[in-house]
Amino acid sequence: MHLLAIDIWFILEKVTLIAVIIGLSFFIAMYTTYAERKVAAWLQDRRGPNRAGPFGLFQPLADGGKLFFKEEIIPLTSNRFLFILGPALAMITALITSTVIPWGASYVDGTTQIALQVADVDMGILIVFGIVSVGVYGIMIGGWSSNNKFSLLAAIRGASQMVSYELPMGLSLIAVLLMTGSLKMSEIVAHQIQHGWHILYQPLGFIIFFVCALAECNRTPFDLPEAENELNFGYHQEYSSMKLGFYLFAEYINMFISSAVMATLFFGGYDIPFVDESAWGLSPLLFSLMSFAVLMAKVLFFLFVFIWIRWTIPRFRYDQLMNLGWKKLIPLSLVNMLITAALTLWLNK
Amino acid sequence: MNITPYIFWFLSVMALFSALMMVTSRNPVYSVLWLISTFFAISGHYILLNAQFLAVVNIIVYAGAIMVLFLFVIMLMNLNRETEPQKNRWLKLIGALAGGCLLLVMVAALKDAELQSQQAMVGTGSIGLIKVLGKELFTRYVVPFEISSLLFLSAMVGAAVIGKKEPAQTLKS
Amino acid sequence: MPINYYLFLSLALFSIGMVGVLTRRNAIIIFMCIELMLNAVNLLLVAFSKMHHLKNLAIDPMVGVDGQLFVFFIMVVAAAEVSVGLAIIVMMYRNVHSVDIQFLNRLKH
Amino acid sequence: MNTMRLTNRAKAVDRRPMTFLESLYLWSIAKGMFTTLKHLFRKKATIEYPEEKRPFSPVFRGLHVLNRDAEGRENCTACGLCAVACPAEAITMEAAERLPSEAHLYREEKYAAKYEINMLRCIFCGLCEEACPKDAIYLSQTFAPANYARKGFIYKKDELLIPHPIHQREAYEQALGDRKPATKA
Repeated sequence: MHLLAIDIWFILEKVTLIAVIIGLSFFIAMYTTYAERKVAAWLQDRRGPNRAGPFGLFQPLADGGKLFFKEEIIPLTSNRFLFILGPALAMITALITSTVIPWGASYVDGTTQIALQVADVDMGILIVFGIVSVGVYGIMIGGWSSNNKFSLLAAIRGASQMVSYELPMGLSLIAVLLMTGSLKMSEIVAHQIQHGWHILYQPLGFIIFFVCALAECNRTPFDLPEAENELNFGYHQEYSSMKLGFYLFAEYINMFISSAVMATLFFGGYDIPFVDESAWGLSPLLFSLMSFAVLMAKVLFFLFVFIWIRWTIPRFRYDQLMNLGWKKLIPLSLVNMLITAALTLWLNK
Repeated sequence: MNITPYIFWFLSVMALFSALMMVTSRNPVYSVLWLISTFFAISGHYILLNAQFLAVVNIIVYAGAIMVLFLFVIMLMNLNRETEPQKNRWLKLIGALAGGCLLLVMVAALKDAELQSQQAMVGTGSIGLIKVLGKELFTRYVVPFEISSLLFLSAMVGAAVIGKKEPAQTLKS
Repeated sequence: MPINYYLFLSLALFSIGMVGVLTRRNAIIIFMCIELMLNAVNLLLVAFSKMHHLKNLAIDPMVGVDGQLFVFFIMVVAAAEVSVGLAIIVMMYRNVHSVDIQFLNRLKH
Repeated sequence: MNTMRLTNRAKAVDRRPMTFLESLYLWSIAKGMFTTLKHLFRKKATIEYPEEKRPFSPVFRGLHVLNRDAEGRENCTACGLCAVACPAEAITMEAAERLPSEAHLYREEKYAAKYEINMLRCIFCGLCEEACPKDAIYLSQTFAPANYARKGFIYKKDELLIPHPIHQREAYEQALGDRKPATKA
């Protein structure tokens, strides 16, 4: 049981890493809300929030403060315990996924080696899938326990959307796994550093994965579960105060994590393209930090694309959404998988 | 100092407690949630046994897909505490007794079995890893694997056929 | 861990599932109890596979894989079973507006 | 086709069924994304109001101001022509006779003891300004601020009077705005 044997330094290292990652997730999620408003404004020739602090940089803090001090309403006929459990689950499942993502190159200095990854398990990407599939419960429990038929309908809408889009997501991923031959996130990145990014070999797979990521994060054009204006605000209709904040926040954290997953799976993780950065002879600390910064740059780019899409493309109708998922994306990803499998077989013969 | 036994006991208690709550809670939604908790405990056991693949698959398949289906059905039927059909008290007692007897008999029978001294390998061992399992699955067990895919297909078709509304009842939408 | 612990744990889980089947009338809950029983068996299978693995490690490093694959197949079958079973329950609910299995007694007449 | 063409931008609607490539929407999506991206770099249309104000047109008519002459004496003689001219009947006033000691306050012997304009009724037509023989009232470039009660919109004389040109030079200049009325000497 070497994994669970008590090693104080090991635990300290991991706890620090977890704390940093959670802090980072919160920070990024906070400023994604700000970026969302800013970019939305820019795309519409407006200026966006600029009153709180320089360039409106304190706007997320103000929003957070507002949410904290709002009155907390728990509907009388709701199921109290589950009503509180729902947002908590949404938040937890959003945060757990970050454990298996390699956030940067390992810090290697002589004998000490610190991986910038909480757990480099063999199941890496499968764990992400497991957690994502459990993430449905946050929505369903929240929607059901509100005891409101609109919340319930939105929750069911959201849950069936997430369940159906998990399939093409997994299938498009299999093509990637066929190329790397490992589910370990660190090995997937290492493979890309050696053989070039997966986006070059799997453009179709990436597009499918990206569309599914949009659907999993409930982002436009797939934001039916929470269409604010026309579908009654979705599963968190009865929520107020910080519980609502948790739901909204969890969505942004999901966005952040799925951007990180996409960057890791298809865009080489912390790799800088075209150059061999390990030959630059940087100090180990600088090297790790640089790789982390590179990953963050990719993540921020994806976050921008998420926002950009939201303010460009209109929402799907529900039947269109299901059609796209089941009748287009799944066959496409199956074809993609078959072609990849055949090519891998042929090339490795 | 080894924390494995503590984790084992924690997970076992969690599994048993959740299972009991699953059976005894009146509200079907609660039952589903308790069952999910049981599945998580069992997944924890799998991780403890280093059966990583099964642990994750257990979560994806059971917690992520099957229980979502259950929850769906229960929510759509709007089942709750009030509509829950109850057996009469004697039947319940007898059922519980019968289950208890089963447990008793099995425990009594297995108490002195010669497995007593055997140990299950905990924490190490590579047979639970996906590489090993996959190799075995696609070589020695490839026929059952393909058959199971056929089974899936037929289940899918079956569910679609059964779940489809009668043409007379279909609402034009 | 001694295999006994796993044995008795899964026996207890199995019995709880059994009690559930015997004491509940809601078809969905009964179905869930069956899932619980399957899971109890799965747990025991994995424990046994690890036991055999430990015992015969020197002879054959691959021994015990079958047990885990068996669990995998059980999960496959369970998933298939649930999809069909739930469809049947939904169908039953649509016809009699109840998930009470007592209603199915009518099939006798 | 006898219909009149209003613009040259009219286009016939293409009702052909979509080809396969079109039905993928890939090109349309890319085009849409590009359109929004272009707007990212456009000049922002927002004017940040309290700091930055839109310039008024020269004929803008805002809140009323009761004028003073260069020595700070009120111009108004309470003749009532503005009230008569007002189509919305927003103006009421009461006249009073100037006491000898008040010569530095009022320019003529008669002055308005009470002068009220109901800004809820006023339509900012500017007829009062045209009717005034003494150049005592004109419409400034400030516009009606918000208030919590109806009563707050009935502007009394002290709210209407322009600041004193000698004692409060700056406020006076500000109240005059760009449109300096030709003050009679």
